[in-house]
Amino acid sequence: QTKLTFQLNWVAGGANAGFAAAVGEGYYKDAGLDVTVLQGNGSGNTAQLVASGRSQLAYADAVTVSQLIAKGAPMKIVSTVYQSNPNQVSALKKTNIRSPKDLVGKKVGVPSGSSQTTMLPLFFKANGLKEADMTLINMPPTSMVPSLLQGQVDAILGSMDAYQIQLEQQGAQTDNYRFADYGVPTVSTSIFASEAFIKENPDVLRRFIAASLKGWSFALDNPAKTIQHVKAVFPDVNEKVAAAELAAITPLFCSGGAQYIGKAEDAHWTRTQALLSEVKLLPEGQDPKSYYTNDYLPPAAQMRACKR
Amino acid sequence: MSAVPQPQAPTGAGIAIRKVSKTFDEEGDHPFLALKEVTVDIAAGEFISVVGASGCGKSTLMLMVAGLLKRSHGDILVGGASVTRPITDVGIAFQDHLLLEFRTAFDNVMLHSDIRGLPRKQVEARAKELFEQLRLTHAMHKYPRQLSGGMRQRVSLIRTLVHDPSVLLMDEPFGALDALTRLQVRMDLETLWLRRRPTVLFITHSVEEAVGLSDRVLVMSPSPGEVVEELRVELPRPRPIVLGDAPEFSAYVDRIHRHFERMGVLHGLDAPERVAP
Amino acid sequence: MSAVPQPQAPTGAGIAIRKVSKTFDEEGDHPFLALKEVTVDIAAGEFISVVGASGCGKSTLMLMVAGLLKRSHGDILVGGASVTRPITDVGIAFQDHLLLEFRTAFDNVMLHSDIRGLPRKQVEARAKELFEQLRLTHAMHKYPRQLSGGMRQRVSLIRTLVHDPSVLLMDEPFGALDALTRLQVRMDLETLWLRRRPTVLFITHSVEEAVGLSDRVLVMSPSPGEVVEELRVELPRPRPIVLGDAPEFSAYVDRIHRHFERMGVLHGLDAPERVAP
Amino acid sequence: MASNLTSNSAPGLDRRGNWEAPLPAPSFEASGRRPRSKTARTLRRIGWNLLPPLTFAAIVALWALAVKLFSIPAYLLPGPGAVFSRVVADAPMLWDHSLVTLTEILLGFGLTVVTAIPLGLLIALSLFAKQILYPPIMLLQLVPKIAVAPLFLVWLGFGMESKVLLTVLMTFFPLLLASISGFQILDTRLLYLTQSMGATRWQTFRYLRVPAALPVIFSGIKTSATIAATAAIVAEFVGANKGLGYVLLRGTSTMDIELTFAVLVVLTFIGILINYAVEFSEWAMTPWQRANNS
Amino acid sequence: MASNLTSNSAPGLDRRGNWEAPLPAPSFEASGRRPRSKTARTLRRIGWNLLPPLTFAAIVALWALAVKLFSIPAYLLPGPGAVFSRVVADAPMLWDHSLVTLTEILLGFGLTVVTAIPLGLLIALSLFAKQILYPPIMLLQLVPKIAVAPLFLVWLGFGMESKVLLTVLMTFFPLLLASISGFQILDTRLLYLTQSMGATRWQTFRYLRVPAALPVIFSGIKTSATIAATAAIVAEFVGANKGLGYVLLRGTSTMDIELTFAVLVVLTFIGILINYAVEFSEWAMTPWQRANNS
Ligand SMILES: Nc1ncnc2c1ncn2[C@@H]1O[C@H](COP(=O)(O)OP(=O)(O)OP(=O)(O)O)[C@@H](O)[C@H]1O
Ligand SMILES: Nc1ncnc2c1ncn2[C@@H]1O[C@H](COP(=O)(O)OP(=O)(O)OP(=O)(O)O)[C@@H](O)[C@H]1O
Ligand SMILES: [Mg+2]
Ligand SMILES: [Mg+2]
Repeated sequence: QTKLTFQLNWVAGGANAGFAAAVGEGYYKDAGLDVTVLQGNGSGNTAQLVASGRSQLAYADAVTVSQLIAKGAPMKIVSTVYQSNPNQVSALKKTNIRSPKDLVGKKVGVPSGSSQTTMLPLFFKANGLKEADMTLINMPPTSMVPSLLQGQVDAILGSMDAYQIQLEQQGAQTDNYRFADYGVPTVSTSIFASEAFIKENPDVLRRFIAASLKGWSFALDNPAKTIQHVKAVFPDVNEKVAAAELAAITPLFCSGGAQYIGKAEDAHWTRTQALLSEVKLLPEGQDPKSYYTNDYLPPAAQMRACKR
Repeated sequence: MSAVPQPQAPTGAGIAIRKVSKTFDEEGDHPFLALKEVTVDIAAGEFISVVGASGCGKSTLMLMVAGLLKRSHGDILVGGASVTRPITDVGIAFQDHLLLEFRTAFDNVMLHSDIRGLPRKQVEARAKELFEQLRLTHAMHKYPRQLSGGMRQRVSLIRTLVHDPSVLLMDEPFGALDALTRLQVRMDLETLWLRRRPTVLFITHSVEEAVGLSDRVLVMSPSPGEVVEELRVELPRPRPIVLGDAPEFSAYVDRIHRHFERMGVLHGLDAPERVAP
Repeated sequence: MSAVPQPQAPTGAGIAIRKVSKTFDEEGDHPFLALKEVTVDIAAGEFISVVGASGCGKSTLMLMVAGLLKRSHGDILVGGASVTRPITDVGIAFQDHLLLEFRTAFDNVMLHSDIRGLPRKQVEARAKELFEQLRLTHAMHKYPRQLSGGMRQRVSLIRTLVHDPSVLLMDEPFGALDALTRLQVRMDLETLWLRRRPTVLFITHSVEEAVGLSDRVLVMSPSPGEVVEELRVELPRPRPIVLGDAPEFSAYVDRIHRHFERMGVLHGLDAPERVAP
Repeated sequence: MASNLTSNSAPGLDRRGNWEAPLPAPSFEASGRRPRSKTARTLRRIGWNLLPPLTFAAIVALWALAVKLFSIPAYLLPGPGAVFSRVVADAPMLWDHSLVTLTEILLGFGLTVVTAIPLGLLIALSLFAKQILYPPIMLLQLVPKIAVAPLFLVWLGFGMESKVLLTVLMTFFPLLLASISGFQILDTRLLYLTQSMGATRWQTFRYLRVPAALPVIFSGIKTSATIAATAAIVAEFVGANKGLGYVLLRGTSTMDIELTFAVLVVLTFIGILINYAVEFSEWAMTPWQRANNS
Repeated sequence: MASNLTSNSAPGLDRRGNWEAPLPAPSFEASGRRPRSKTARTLRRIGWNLLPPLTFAAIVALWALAVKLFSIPAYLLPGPGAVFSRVVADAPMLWDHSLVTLTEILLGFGLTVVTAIPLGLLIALSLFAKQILYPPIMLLQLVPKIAVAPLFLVWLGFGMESKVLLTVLMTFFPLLLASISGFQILDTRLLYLTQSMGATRWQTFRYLRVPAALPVIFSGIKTSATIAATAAIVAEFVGANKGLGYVLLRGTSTMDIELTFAVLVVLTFIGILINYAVEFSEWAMTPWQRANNS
């Protein structure tokens, strides 16, 4: 058994349930791996942990990881789980926002300082809007849902795996406009590793990715069982919320023109680089190939294909 | 200050102390009776001295007259009104000087002007006069901790007198002064008293000083303090600075000394050499 | 304490003060010369008193002898060694008592045991004896702010004496005491001195006290302090408690008083009534 | 809450032992000054000590009332009833996490106490030490800890050490400053005493400087102690899988606002406990401040 | 940094004006005590005042050296050169945001000063006020502000008010506690003085209590002042589109670590300025502490 620690992007829940499934279903064990899954505290933190050599193998938002890679951090993305960012604009049904165009003249709450907010101009551009068309209100992430419910804002820049679920839990009916569907699909949460690790343990890495993707595949097919695994590995988890999260992210696995679960196509990467360098989230002129490698993915035959 | 003035009509207020007792820590576990049923009547413009053993309650009595300490029993009237709060037309020389360490000597005196709202110019002029009289002009702008013990006491004296109060309460005001300064200040005090005739309550350890200065001397018993004798001093005013061996004077002093001796026996007297020749 | 002991061989250390000057705020903008070229030799076991006008530099001199204040010029030797740090085989009575407000009277005295590491039992016994002698037994466990001025001074005195030091430096140790207690304590001090013969430097404002207690009296000029006279007192020991009118005694006292008078003219003397009859 | 330890005098009577000039003092007349009976005094004292808990109860009542009256939705502010039942329901889980946080607080705060007070002395005593040491310490204080905490964790790891260290960093400065000013208010003439007894530096520190500075140092300790709880929470925010900060973060990130408030209640409780302990230490260590004055 | 204002004595000489027992004091002998010339003194004073900037320079040098020596990659810790040139490059932007943050700091801190000091007096004076007011204030202090800040903003809006209020909340307690202990160290007998002069409460406050408490209060002001900068940043973290906190958050969320450090440098600079101002006020307001002792 090879001992491994795997650093998550965030606290355990539905959004990273596939890894708990791999643990619970024994996929890692079968692959000769003894994996400890650690909870994280934001993609930024996790990315820096790998960059500084404190962690070798981790799970975080591809954009964040790419930013550090572009600055010279020796690491690479090896498998992409979310093919698109989970960002979306959410509005209460009763406010009658039927399309992004209806946002004109409205108040929109955005999480202050986050990279989501930085991507908002792309969404506007793709939908023929301008920032000046509406009032943007910066607010703390935790205030967004209450503000929408209270009517202090008409819409929020939210995400499928967090705010939407919280809104639904409060019994709110919402209209949602996903970045993925409205012209801004960018590569999102991915498994990545330090180059040293990749070089020294190519075989371990291969086995890990294969087992993890199997876990995700299992999660897609058996959400209820998966949540039980999550609860077993991380007893603090709230099962109801986790189940809702898992359900919410399901559409992301095959968005962005993906052919296989766990693999972002080169074209998708190129588009992402083009989009994000426009808003300076990624440096201009960077070769997208420098961010990732698909060399450690299982052979196509062993990967779960996306149904078209 | 040139010629010694003749006695004037009193300007001060009379003080009536009626069966006043003081118990410290009254509601606590160790109540301590410091003063027991003290009754004294001080006429307006009278100069009265209090002598008594250390710890007998002299300072306590003075603070109660000033309305600064609550009495446990009895009543105190100043100018006919019961004292229920600190009286203010008063100059107090506290035993510990109580100079504000964050003010210079001069500014300590000028506190009167700041708080009472007295015209600054006038207080300043009087203060400078007193500083000169007490030979402190050179130390006017020093902070208390840069002064010697006696200098601090003199600054405190100036603060007591600068606003010409009609009642003077003085707790050993000359204790830290050298013999000569002491005589000088004593004379200055008598002159001032003769001029303005404030009511004076004067606490001292020097029996000579008490007799030399006052109309009446109160002798207190050791703790708990009671008034055991009131001695009227019938010497003419103004009095000579050094009364020394004047026989009437010595008689008064001896009488008080005898009181003291009756109250506390000196130990170690068994050695014959100890008795004066 | 029963019979008065006869003079013993001195146990104290001699003190040599050589051309010592003190300037406060020496490097600052307002340097102040407080003491000017003072030279005194104190023999081992001698009892020496210092008198002088308030602010002339007596306390400053004492602190420099104790090694607590840096001198500006000159040299001080205690027991033959130049003072470069605080001397420790010493009992000091400070003018301001310097009681620690966070310790009871008794614990203030016991500080010696805590710091010097003296056997606690022994110091405790001696302390209790002194508390009794100074009539403070009832106040032993009070905090300083619960004591009267005189009581605080007596506690400070006990602390000065409790460890039987071979050098005693006392800055107006009886200033806040009443006449009787003063006599008592003075007698106790002489007895102690005769028993153990420490070297004593005694600062006082009472010329009578100085003459009554000491082998030699130093008279200092007003600020900046200089020694203007050294007077050897040749009275036999032990001395009577009240020397009062003994002619040799009066002669000494008068001589010192004349010094004082020469140094500072009493003002307000123009009124003829002011002169003693 | 904890302040009743320091207050054995009667209510209404202030600790000055005398009164401010413009105050009417009705109970001043001798007639009104009969000493009260022992039982009456005991009753008064009990009532007096009940004041802080009553204040606390009043706050909770107000909270409940506000939620009812303005029908505040539960996602904004749950009522005290809901929060307390959540505390009870999750008690074992909260207990486990509390222990972790409490350990961090105690270790961090303890480290602060044993380092800040001596350093405060050093800086108070030596201008040279002040000129050299004070600037870098101030720099450390000025940098917002929450901003650098992530970097900090990346450099130092996710163990308990990093949380303890962050707690020290956040609590150090208030205590240091209080210590400096506490040691500086010493009447320097009192040093004459210890010096002429040949006291070592340590003895002077123990018998003179510390007791004289205690009242002020304790104000610093109280400030630091209350900050310590927040500091540990913040440290756990940035990276932890254990501790109340982690639970809090989980609560806010899943909009489980009842959990959030349950954690806040537990935290407050811990804070009150710590404060109680500090006030008790102060009471026990400064007997002279208790001696009645009037 | 700012401490040079309070230190006009020579280096090496501590402010006690006398010396600790076990210290050898070579310059003690009369021979070595010749007063120095005026120019020599001036030179010494200048050298003395250069110490803090030199310490600062040393820290920056150490930082640069560490980055070089251990070849720390720029995405973990950029060198001072890179950071300073970023500060220069973004100067206009940083300046604008600094003004916003500075306003918040000054307003919030100002509000704290004018409320905490009187309240400290009230609590120091009246045990009753303490029993009633202290518990809720302590509760407020115990709740981690960062945890409740978001709720807080939902209730109170997103304007500058909420930032100022948060700053007040975070800086209030340290100053309050320092004020309480500052007012309590007053020798209560000094009140006899003002009372017998018929002083109003305000006069007693102004002429006696405040000056006597100033040295301790200033330690609280310094603590609060340094916290104020952090507080404003934290307030901006939770919701703002202006201010250094916002820029900082943008820097960390876009992994622009140079920007993050540039903001930290600006913040430190602001903090030093504030500290300077506070130390100067203390120096100016407590002339008696300057008077030389020895
Ligand atoms: N605040 C206090 N608390 C408790 N006891 C006190 C307090 N103040 C004074 N006492 C006690 O009351 C008694 C009288 O004290 P007071 O200061 O009036 O004496 P005194 O006559 O002025 O003595 P002295 O001549 O020494 O100044 C003393 O025994 C003292 O211990
Ligand atoms: N720390 C200080 N800073 C500046 N000047 C001082 C300081 N201490 C004392 N002085 C000055 O030195 C002179 C002598 O003071 P000292 O205390 O020695 O007088 P003293 O003879 O003891 O007087 P007293 O009999 O009044 O106690 C005084 O003029 C005083 O103002
Ligand atoms: Mg008295
Ligand atoms: Mg003196």
